[in-house]
Amino acid sequence: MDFLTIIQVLDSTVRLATPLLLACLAGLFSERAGIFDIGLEGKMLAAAFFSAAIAAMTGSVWLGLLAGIAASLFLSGIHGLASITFRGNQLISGVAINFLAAGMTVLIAQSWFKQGGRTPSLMSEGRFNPIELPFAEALSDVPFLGPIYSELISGHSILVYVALAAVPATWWILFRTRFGLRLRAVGENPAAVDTAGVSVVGLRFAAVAICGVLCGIAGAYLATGLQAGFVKDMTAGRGFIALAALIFAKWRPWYALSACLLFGFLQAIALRYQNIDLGAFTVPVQVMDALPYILTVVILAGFVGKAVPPRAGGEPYVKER
Amino acid sequence: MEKMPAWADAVLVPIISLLLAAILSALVIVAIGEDPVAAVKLMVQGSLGSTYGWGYTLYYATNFMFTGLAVAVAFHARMFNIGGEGQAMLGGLGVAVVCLYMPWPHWSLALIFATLSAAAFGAAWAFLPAYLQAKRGSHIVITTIMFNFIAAALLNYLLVNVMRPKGSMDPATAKFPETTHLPTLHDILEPFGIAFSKAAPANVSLIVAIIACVAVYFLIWRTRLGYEIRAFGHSESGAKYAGISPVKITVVAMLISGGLAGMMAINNVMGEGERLIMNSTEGAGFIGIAVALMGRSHPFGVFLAAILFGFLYQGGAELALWTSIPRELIVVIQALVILFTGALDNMVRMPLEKLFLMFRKGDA
Amino acid sequence: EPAMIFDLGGKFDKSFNESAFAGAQRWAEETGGTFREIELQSEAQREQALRRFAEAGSNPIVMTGFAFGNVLAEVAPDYPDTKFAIIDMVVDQPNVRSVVFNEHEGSYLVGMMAAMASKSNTVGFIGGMDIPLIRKFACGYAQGVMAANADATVVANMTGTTPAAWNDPVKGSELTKAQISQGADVVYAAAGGTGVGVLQTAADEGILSIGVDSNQNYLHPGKVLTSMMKRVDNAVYQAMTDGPDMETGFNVMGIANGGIGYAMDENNASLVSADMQKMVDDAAAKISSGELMVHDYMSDDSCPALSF
Amino acid sequence: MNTAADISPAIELKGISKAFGPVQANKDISIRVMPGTIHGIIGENGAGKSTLMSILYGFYKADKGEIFISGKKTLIPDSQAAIAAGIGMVFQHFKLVENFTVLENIILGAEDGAMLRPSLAKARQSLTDLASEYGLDVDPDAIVENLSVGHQQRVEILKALYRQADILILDEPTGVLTPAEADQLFRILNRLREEGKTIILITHKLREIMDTTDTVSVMRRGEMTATVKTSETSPAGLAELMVGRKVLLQVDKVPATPKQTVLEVENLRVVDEKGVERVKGISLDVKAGEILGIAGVAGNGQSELLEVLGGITSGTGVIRVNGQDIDLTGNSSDGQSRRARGIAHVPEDRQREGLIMDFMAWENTAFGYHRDPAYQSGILMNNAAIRADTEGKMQRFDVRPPNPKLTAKNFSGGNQQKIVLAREIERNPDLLLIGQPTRGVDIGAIEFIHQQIVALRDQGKAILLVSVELDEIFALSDRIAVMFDGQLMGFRDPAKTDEKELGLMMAGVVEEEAA
Ligand SMILES: Nc1ncnc2c1ncn2[C@@H]1O[C@H](COP(=O)(O)OP(=O)(O)OP(=O)(O)O)[C@@H](O)[C@H]1O
Ligand SMILES: Nc1ncnc2c1ncn2[C@@H]1O[C@H](COP(=O)(O)OP(=O)(O)OP(=O)(O)O)[C@@H](O)[C@H]1O
Ligand SMILES: [Mg+2]
Ligand SMILES: [Mg+2]
Repeated sequence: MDFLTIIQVLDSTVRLATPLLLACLAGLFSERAGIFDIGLEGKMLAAAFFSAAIAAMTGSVWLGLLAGIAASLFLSGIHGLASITFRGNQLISGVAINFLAAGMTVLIAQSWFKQGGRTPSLMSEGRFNPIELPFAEALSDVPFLGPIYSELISGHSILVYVALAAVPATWWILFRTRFGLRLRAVGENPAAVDTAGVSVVGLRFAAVAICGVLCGIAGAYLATGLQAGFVKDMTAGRGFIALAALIFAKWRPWYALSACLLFGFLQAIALRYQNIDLGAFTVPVQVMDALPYILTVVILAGFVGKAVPPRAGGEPYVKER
Repeated sequence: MEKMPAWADAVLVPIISLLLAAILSALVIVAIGEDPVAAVKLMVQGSLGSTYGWGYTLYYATNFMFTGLAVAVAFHARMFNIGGEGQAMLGGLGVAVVCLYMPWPHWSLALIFATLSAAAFGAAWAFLPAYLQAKRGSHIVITTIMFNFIAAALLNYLLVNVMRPKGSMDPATAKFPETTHLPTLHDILEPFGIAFSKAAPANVSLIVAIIACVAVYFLIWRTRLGYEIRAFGHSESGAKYAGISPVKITVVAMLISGGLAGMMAINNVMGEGERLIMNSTEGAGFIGIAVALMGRSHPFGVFLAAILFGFLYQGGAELALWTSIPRELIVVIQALVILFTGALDNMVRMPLEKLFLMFRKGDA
Repeated sequence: EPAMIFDLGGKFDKSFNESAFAGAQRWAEETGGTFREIELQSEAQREQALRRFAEAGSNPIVMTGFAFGNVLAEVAPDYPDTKFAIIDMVVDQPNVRSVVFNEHEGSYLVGMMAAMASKSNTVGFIGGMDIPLIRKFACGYAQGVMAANADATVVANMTGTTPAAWNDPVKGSELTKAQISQGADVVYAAAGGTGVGVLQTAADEGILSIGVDSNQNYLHPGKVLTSMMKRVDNAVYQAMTDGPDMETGFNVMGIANGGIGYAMDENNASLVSADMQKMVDDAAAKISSGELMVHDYMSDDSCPALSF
Repeated sequence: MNTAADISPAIELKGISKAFGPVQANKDISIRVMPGTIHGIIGENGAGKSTLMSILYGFYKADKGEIFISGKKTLIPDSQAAIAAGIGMVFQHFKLVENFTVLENIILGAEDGAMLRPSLAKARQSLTDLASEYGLDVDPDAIVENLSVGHQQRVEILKALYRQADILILDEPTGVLTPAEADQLFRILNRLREEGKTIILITHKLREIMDTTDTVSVMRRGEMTATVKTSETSPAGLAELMVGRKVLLQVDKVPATPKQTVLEVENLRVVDEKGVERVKGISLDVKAGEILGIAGVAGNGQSELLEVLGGITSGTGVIRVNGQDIDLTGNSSDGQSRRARGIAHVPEDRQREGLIMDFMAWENTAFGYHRDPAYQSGILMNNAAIRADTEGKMQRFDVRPPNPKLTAKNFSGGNQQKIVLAREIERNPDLLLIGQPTRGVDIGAIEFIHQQIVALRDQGKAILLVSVELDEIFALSDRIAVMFDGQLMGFRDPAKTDEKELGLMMAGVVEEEAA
């Protein structure tokens, strides 16, 4: 592989890692607060549809983004209602949300646009277009660093930078603010938070809402940044890869960034090359597709550093005697 | 003192949940500008109004019985097997291997061995997640999700690169030989003078599925293993005290669960497709979750819920055929059923409990 | 009442299925008739859809895509009174009309145009699912490129090996970017719905693209060099017009009978020079007359101009 | 207006009622606690003490009733309101975030602003002040799960003090402490009282009530039966108030006649999942016809000792029953094979181990013995046989209601325990392992259970008893062993020792062997 190809693959890694990263951080907030969320996929999908649909109808990508976030928040609300208010099974709620999104997006898309469950293709103003960072053009001829800056770092849509900025922001919120302390506490021992006079329900809803916003941005990026419109099932399992990345990252923001970049890289490779010829043998593309999942299972098996989830995760909070 | 009689919990709660799901589904239909009454009529007509419709309804129901039982057995051991889809895919592989690479004199023999092989493949696919949960504490929900994707990739690889016959463009195996074709309900009922549509795919696997329901009933409520599975499901610490090995029960329950999910393949792969194609499971593994939740993990409940979902599936297919309502409507209904009977089940139960308590106080 | 079954890409794939849909629409508008239709959601539905329409008395039943081959071969004998038309596949049954296209001929023409429009002497091809049919496109295209410019390079990629490859715009887009980095400045997408991503990215990145099946020039005016027209619409229109008395058997549609061509309209007028158009029209005439033989990959599973 | 009435009570509850579904946990309870006093509350398990305090702390909401703090009617809908009213509570089960530091736990919910660092810095300062003021020192940067229970409790008290609580509620604070730690706690409480703080102390230990409180309230079955000045009452009087009748504090039994050795344990060691050694080389033996009582503060390895003997966990060393070695790690080291060897086991926690709470009584009768051939017919279980068996057991053990189809969770604690006992005792074992036989059981049932245990001994069975209740140990044991930090501190003859000596041994102090 020559230098330019590497830059290209890395460039595509950044694009593909972005929705994973946003969804992964979304899951991080939720799960750190003790609410397991296997509905990331569904929330992203709903957001992808509504952002594309509203962007197509109004021609404004920003309105689209808002609509996507709103849709994702709505599903978060259902998840919160089920798992916080009614103390239902969080996993089952997540499964339901995934199906709800998979079905509703197509149903509404068909009803609104009559194009077989997709939105019309978005024109330029309906999309998040790449933004050129300053001097990208001028510096592109500088050897080595030039292409890295102009090709790899510059020229992504704004949401890519938002996602990258969300990593330190998440870290800062979790570990440097009062809200973060309480959020982590509620995921470890909600009774401690409750008896300290802080509302468990409020905190968990807040976490679930943040999760909704981030998933909303992730979905909007898919439909209006990475692609130009919604097609059915366009998340294609990214929510689950994000979940895998979250486990891989052991619920930590910076690790999440590395995990998502790794999985994005695997996707970039799988997209570009059908089968990878390693000389002695070829790696079929299906192996690349499955690799994030396989790696996660290996991590889960605890052979490479154990991933310990937040202790109160998955359990509804019931005041005990 | 119970807050609520057992029958209310077992019957009333799911029925009210189902009703809520139905009302919301109707609202969804209205919202997309269609007539829910007409839609329901069409669904009933298309799925129950002819032997053709019944044939499809029962065909789908057969799939859901297997996957519903699979989820239910795991539920009894307090495990959420979300990997039915992947296990059913592998079951398909098991069926294909038996049907393609071994000569069979008669379908009945082929069916027995295909069933065993499907169960073995499905169970094998459930083994690692079960083992990891039992030995290393990896959450089975996450591992089974991962295994679904890995199964899809594996099958994709095999169908494209290994099992696809030369010169064929579809990623699918060759047609299974004639002797492995299963008798359909048409063939079974003909000797009794009952005319059943020839075109519908419901087949002898339905009987296997019903036998599986009965067998699971006996397994769970009448055998020692079932006793141990339930004890473990209610209390792991209790199980340890009683000398019931959590590792053994986790693994065994998941093997049974995976085996049941895998057995679905005798219906869709051997009975209907008569070859292994991509995505032949059509999400039945996930519908098993809804079926088990609705059926309260009881084999008889699963049986009824499977038929209900068979109806929804066939009815939904008819809707897609004759109206502009997309087939995804069923996915929405399925989601609502899972939501209300599974996750929001306390929303129904809590007010109901209050109601019963009020009545009781009134009595006293 | 005739019925139409669309393959997995869906009738709005802007390409193959949409072309079939256009044909059916045209028939409906012209005759005032109605037709039943369904878009498949999964492999497993094929047989049910076919049987359901046949049971309901639809006639003829038209379907798009090779993947129906196996199923149709099995279903057709059960309904001897129903006529079926299948596109892109040959099914040898007395009540089936099989329509296949000489895609290699059309691809040859757009290949010539690509070579002439290219400044970098490198052109790209992005196929959908890696099957002989798509290699037939690629092979015709490469021959056309070589005919116009023997020094040119053809970069070819397939999107995938499963039907999902027909509907993966993200991958289409990534492959386009990859080909651009390899120097391609014209890409030809023969990939169903995936092509939407290819054309989009080509337009975004400022290179030319070539559409397929339908006339896709309008998608990005001034950015799509031309489209390889495969008149699926005509085939569908014809089948529906023929109705239940449709003649069955084997139909080959090529340049000679207007089944294959390339698209010219106001959207690409500025991109195609008179020279270019003349050369291409000459070639088309030669192909029609049999003077020029474009090699068909599917005839011997090999391609003289491109190795896969 | 006289001056005494001018001082309004620190806390006054009026007519508090609370029901959990069908269970009336608190019935019309009223109580007054004067500032600067320590007020004790005693009552049987399940009497409603914790519920009442949780209502005062805003953790539960009362169905009826009013709360006055310093004479002002105060609504306490949540813990936030309670904290604002100056109430702090140390729960029976600590409410700490185990993998946070002490400092983080202390500021949680009482931070000064949105940013963490200034809050932490401030808390660190006040923590040093509080520590020196009350002798409550803990390392602010220690991770809570690495602290001893005693220190964790200090963190809880510090949490309350950091929130400037004037009223401190402690729910059974000494259950998990060594006598020495408990003494230190009471010193701290006295300091706090001197500072003018009001303290409510819930405990089961009459001695603690007598030693530290100014006034005491007694609760029984959800009702407040009496409030008296401590100086005007006696332990016997309190006990009578608790259960509503005279209590036999002694079990009638004839002296033991020990015969052959049934259980021999040599150098037994148990390591838990975290890799901590919980049982550190124990050797003991139990003879037929005797009860060996193991005393100790909870958490010193007694549970693990029982578990390894019962086959729940594995260990190393030697265990012999009737002279034959028992497998400690292999496949046959589980409860099933222990039962086959004549070992019956009444576990410490009936709800988590001894019973499946969602099983019906008859299913629970087979629990652990479900492989018994008598319960099988072919490959299926013989449910009719099990049900018949259950009916007999329920009769003989006076389980109320005697309905085999009732789910276990719907029996009260004492009756649940009887179901477990019936199952284990009627197996006619050679060795009975029994842990906390009367925890959470009312006095009447305690008498019955104690009689059953003694009767089994008199039949010539070997019994190993583990209990944290010294009274129970004294009442039942023929020999007493004290366990501390995974080791046996020594054996004593109950006739020749006293609570004080055992208390010291439980704290790890062994006096010179007195002959
Ligand atoms: N959350 C709850 N849900 C249902 N019932 C409860 C709950 N908490 C307590 N109870 C019931 O209320 C009654 C009083 O319980 P409470 O915990 O107040 O007793 P207690 O006096 O503190 O007992 P202990 O000495 O065992 O701590 C008991 O019958 C108990 O079963
Ligand atoms: N959490 C609960 N949910 C439902 N019922 C309960 C609950 N806790 C207790 N009960 C019921 O309330 C009644 C009283 O229970 P509790 O444990 O307080 O009994 P008790 O008076 O302490 O008797 P015992 O001394 O035998 O334990 C029992 O019938 C029990 O079934
Ligand atoms: Mg209590
Ligand atoms: Mg009790």
